[in-house]
Amino acid sequence: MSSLVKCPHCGLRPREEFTIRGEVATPRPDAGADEALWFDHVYLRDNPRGEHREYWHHSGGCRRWLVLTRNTLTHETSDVVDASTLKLGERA
Amino acid sequence: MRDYPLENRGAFPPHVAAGAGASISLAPVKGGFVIHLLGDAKSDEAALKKALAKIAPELGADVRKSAPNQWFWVGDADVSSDRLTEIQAGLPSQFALADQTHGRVRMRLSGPSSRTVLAKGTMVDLSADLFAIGQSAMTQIGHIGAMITRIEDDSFELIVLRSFAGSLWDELNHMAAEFR
Amino acid sequence: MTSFRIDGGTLIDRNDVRRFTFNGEVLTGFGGDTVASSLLANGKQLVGRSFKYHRPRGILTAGAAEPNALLTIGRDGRRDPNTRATMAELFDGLEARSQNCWPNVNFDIGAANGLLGPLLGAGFYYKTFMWPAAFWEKVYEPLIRKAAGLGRASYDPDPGYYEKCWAHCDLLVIGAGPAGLAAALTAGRAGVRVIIADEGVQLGGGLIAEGSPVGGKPADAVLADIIGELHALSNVEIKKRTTVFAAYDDQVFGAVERVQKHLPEGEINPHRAMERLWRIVARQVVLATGAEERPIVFGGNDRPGVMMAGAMRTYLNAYGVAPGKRVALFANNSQAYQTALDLEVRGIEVAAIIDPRTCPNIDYDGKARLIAGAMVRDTAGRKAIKSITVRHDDGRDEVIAVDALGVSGGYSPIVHLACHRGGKPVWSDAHVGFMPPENTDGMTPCGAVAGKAGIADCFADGGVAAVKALAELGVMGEAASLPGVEQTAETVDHIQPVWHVASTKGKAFVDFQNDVAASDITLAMREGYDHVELAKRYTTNGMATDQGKTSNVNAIGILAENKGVSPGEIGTTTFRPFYTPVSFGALVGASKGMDFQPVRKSPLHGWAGRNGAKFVETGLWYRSSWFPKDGETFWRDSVDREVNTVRTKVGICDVSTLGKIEIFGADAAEFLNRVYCNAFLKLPVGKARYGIMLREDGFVYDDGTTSCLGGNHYFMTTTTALAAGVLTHLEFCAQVLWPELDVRLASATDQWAQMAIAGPRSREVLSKIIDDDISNEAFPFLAAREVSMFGGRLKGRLFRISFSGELAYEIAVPAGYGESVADAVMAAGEEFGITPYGTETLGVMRIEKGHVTHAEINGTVTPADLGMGRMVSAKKDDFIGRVMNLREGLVDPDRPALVGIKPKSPSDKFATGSHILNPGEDVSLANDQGYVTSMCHSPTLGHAIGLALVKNGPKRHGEEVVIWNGLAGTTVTGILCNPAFVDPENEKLHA
Amino acid sequence: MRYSALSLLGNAFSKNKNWKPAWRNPDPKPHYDVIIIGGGGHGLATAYYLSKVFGVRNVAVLEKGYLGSGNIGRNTTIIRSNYLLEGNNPFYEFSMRLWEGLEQDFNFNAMVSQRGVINLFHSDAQRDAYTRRGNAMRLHGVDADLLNRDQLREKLPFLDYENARFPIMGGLMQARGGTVRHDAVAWGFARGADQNGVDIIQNCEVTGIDRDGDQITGVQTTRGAITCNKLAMAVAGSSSHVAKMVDMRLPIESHALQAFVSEGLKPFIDRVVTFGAGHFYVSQSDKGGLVFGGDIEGYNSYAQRGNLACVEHVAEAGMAMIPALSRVRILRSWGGIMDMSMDGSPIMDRTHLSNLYFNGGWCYGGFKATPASGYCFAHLLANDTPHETATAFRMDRFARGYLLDEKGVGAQANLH
Repeated sequence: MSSLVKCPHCGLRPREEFTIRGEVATPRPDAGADEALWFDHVYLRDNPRGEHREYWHHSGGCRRWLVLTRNTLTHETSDVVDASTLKLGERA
Repeated sequence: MRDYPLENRGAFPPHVAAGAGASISLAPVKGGFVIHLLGDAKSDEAALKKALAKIAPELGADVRKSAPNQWFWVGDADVSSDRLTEIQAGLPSQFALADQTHGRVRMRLSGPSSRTVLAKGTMVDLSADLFAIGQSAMTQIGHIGAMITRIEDDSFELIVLRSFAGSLWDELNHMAAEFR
Repeated sequence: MTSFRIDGGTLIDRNDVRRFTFNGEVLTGFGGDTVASSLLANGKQLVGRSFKYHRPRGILTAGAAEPNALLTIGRDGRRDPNTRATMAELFDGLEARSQNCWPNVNFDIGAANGLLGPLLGAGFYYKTFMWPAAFWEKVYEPLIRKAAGLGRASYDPDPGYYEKCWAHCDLLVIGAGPAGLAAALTAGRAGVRVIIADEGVQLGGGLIAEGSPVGGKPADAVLADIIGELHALSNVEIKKRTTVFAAYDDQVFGAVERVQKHLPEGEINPHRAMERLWRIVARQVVLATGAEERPIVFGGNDRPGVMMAGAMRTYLNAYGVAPGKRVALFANNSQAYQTALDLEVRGIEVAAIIDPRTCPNIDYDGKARLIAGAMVRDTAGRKAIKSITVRHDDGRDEVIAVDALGVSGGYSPIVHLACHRGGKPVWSDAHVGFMPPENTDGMTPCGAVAGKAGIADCFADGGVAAVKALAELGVMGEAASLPGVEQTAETVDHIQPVWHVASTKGKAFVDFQNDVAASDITLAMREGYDHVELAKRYTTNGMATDQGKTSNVNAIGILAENKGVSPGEIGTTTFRPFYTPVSFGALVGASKGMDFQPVRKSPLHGWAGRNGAKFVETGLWYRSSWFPKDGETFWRDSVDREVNTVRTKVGICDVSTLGKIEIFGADAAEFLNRVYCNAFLKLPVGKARYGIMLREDGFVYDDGTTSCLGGNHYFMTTTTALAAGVLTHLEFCAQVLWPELDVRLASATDQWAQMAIAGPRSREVLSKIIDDDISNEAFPFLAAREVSMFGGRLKGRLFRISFSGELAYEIAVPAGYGESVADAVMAAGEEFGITPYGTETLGVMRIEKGHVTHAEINGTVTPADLGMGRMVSAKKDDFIGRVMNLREGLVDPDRPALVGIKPKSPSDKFATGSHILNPGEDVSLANDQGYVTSMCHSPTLGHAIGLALVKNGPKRHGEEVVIWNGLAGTTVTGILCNPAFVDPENEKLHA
Repeated sequence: MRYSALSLLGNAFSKNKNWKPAWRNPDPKPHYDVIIIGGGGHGLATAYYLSKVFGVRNVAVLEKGYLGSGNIGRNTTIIRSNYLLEGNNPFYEFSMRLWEGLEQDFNFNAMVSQRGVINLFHSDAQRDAYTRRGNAMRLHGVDADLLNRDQLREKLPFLDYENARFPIMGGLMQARGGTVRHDAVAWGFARGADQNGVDIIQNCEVTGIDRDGDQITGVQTTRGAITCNKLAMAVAGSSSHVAKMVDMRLPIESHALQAFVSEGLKPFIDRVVTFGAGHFYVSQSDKGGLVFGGDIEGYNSYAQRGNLACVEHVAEAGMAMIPALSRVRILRSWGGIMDMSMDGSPIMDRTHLSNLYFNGGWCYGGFKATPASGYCFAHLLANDTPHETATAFRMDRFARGYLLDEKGVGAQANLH
């Protein structure tokens, strides 16, 4: 789904309303974590050919950060959730 | 200087007249208030409306959801800064308030062609069965972000950032010109 | 000039005579004509010249696939080059010109290229023009470029208005031939939202040119009934003159509607779009795009007068135009026989039907001589066809005199839109064509694109397709049927593939527009370019403006034949948007010229304008850059005065464009502490603090001040440039990284008119309008709080912060009151000599003070590079960028760091962007020491000053360096110094 | 067969029946000294220089599709060496020098056209940034000229000088920049490498990489297993996908970039021009089409296609620059997959496996880099040390903090 995104808060919206950040990398490490973990978090990407989780910001709508599960080969999106659920573990 | 005359100027230059036409009209909404309400993660709209009705029944409860736990409270009455402070003080603690009366500009697009005109700007499907009276959407009209609210069958209110108001006004006028 | 106009013509209105010019000659046609039909009616068979050999070319088709008849239509800003005459509607006063010919289309010098044919084979240019090397740009390329290209584009701006729209539907029907009409009727009756789009002027497709009755009624009457019903259905939106040009993800389709392209200039409504771009969002799609009739590759198949058999039928029945007086047909299928019948009905002689099939299984009862098992191997005639040479099955050649030849080599389903999202078409031996991909999710092909033939079969199939699409939508539907038509068992025509008629004398063209002949394709194979993509790229087959609509399948057939494999094994090249070319105008809509991007205006814009400001574009904003006074002719005059006034007296500057963010929530302080690299946890109420925000990679992102206005309430300012970026970043932190924190963000940029009041007299000025005590004791440096103004009539937010280095304040008031307050400040400051100042003065003063902006915060600097390394908290265990900021490369002592720089000789000037070199060292990148990030003339010091990022800079104050500007050819001796040129002890700030 | 005007004439007389294949179509041998994965521009160039300059001839190039089917065949053909940073500039200038003699070197006319590249600027800040860049170029001996508005107007009179939302102030010109016929580059390198004995094996997809400890032993392909002494990856666009076969994660995201061509026109614009107030760059091909492009789509993609929003965005910027484009029609759009690295610069280095070599992360800069990338990668493969112009393209620069971030936008791939 790369022309339209079904924002969980606003409904179906066009690509133009979104700002994309990129892959949901490894979680942000704890403060005291090893530098290698930080390097991985900041720089390394799985970049899969297929299913991919990524951050989209509905900057032209509700201004919420979303996580899309989208296939990079077919562009089909199987899931969109509010990004806060990554950490809070519930559907916002 | 204490009594220097103060004027609250609208975002539109004074000479801008409301465009009127057979099937479309565009008019600024002057005066009134726009208040941004920001709730914490557990806040809900019903509680908010209840609270507002209690604190400021005279201002109505036209509350338009802009994001999860965020609303624009809109009304046509003028609210003084003292009144605002009172309202702020009276709000339940899970809500914060940011006055946007000056930061947002309201305008109204009306007439049988209003939906057609808006379709030149926004992807949101405004057909009546999907976008009922009272419903709002934060969206983009062309390159400009705006909140669209259906006021009547053929009438929409737009809320736009003040700095963009002139551009949106011009753009809507261009888009509506063929129906004049 | 003979007229070829005959009776009939369902599309034209003979009472509406229209005059137009073709290459300067005045001709007439009728309302409803295309340029092509009216040219043919006027006997103009020769309309253009080919790309490479400049061969005479005529009109081949009656539709979007036209490769030959490309004309330039209109003039000046309304000139449309490369317009397909077959798609351009005729209007009164239309001007059309042939292209790619000189001096004219009848006598074209370029035709001499034809003699060099063998030299100019596929890819010839890759093998020569290499010597001497310098000759390419100077000699060969200009010659080639001049010769190449089709029409000439105008350099004039287009006066037309354009626009873009969104449309939504449950079912999009693409194509309004019999299949599409049936689908739209079926779905329309079922009550779902339908959009039916067709590139034609009229709905109907094949029905328009249908000469025979349908179900006992004339075809045009049947069509009128269908259109009438569709119009009556309020849930059906009909889009005529609308080409769906591309299929994108999520069932978004691009379509372009030619709203006013068919109108003479005088009738164009300037408020209506010339063309309108539609982005159609569909839940389901019925693809009823039809099929393209294929040419056959034989010698001289490009001669004017050779035309697709179906196009002949269209000109005959829809436009009342005879293709010639004595016509032959060369077809490997049975549909072409309809053309023969229709020609005969109109009294046009059909000299012969040449059919390569030995026993064509057809029930043709016309008068024409049927030559079975035969092929046309050549044509003759100079600028128009005079005869054809037919090779009989016994090997005998026969020359037949004709003035037109209709050709049909089978049908290529128009599968483009089914393939734009990556689907591959599938070869069908039965249909001798590439069919739509098997899995077209959400899209149902029907009618000719699905291999059906004939009005009845296509109509029936359209109904079935719509029922299927409705089922996907969860709606029951009943397939529409044609009244009076009995559905018979579907018959599949036996088509005999004919890719290339062997043993020809003349050139046999595959791609007419790019002049690719069969011999070019075999040459490409011989040289190893045998993959379909390589063959395309090497020969340019299919790369012309028609994108191979009439040529690709034949090229594939030839490749397959030569390799001895099925065309399916060769495969197609990729079908890519656009189906037919789309103008920039349509894709741009109204976002052009000054409306390219919206304008943001500060609430003080009017005030600045009244004070004579010159404005400058800053992102989307217009900011006041300086305020010239009478007698100041040069911007520096004004800026020097403004700076001097602020430094000695007082000035006011609009800083409303700075990003402003209200931050609320119980964890707001903790949040700020994590997003800034310096400490914020203990910022007291009523105080502002300068903060530096890093990116997670440890480099500086933005700077600004944040003030604590109440227990859980903060007010952040960002730079103008990054206002949106910072808010988005903060939202990421709040929503993604730390959703457990209670923090809420509201953009308040537009709510406040904010102005800086700077200069030694600023307190005195403000005291006149602010009710509160703002003495140094009551309101010290970095104080920040709400104040009462004008005797309690207004509340504002006052911040004691300074970018200029002077005693200074920023006062924010509700935007609507901005102008009044600015006026009041001006009035209050009059006695002190106040001046308004703009961004230029702001820039000079901050350089004098050594303050950084995004000229220094260039995305590759650390706080330490900016001399603010000590601000990075060593105590906080976590903040954005903490760990990556410690990497080896970010703490390297050799990193460029901020210094001041001034010329050794005060009269010397230098430019921002100059590089710094060590004296006596070679001028080379390896010796580069850094560069000048900002510079200005300092009226305070009386000479040029600058800031620079220089390797190890802070340790080199006092050192002489070379300020090198190779672009300007200047070198200046400079001295590195403390970046704070003015008041390095900050005495003024605290005054 | 050497190509020349004479050979063309001779063959014309024999009706072009005697032309020989430009390259062989060999079956893979069981073993090669060097296997290069990827028969695109960089892989073919690497093979060409390995065999020609470094004397390594037992080389195979494995291509999963047809040769040149990667980004070499789907770019906007621009060459330039107008880079800012010390780690980049000398490399791209080396590439430019190779372009300048390439056609004579590999005996194939790739239509190297040094028509000049002009980057427009619209604000003081942009002018200052281009001054910095132009001076960096000059410091390295690269040609650069800062044009003011009048000089620009002389060269490009049809830009919008009168009614522009973001007025054009001037431009930075590199006169030696220009365009090259992209496919011809692949073909020229392929033909040259083939003549030196390199096996170019098409329709041969690598499906697995065999290793013994930290040593690569060979590859599994759709045409069987092949062993090698050294394995080189030149698969930009699919780098992460192939690297995954040896459990490598890269500082790279794959993004789709659309490019466009208009209908053929008589000469309209004779230089390469980039817009400074939006994403747009354009040149005109020798065939007459305006070739142009803009920004990447923004989301990770391996699908080689884009979306309408981006098309509109590009068209809007194009017309803001040249209003006369309004009635020019866009013929075709296509897409390529970019290896967007986390600092916007390429990676060319050895890896954690002793005989695996990596070349990728070219962002949009891959085409112009083709000859130098091939040369330097060949150098690395042959000598195990980087070529002097490619020392900064190290894999460990991210971990160590020695980034090559021309744009200064940090570790977000889609911003570069």
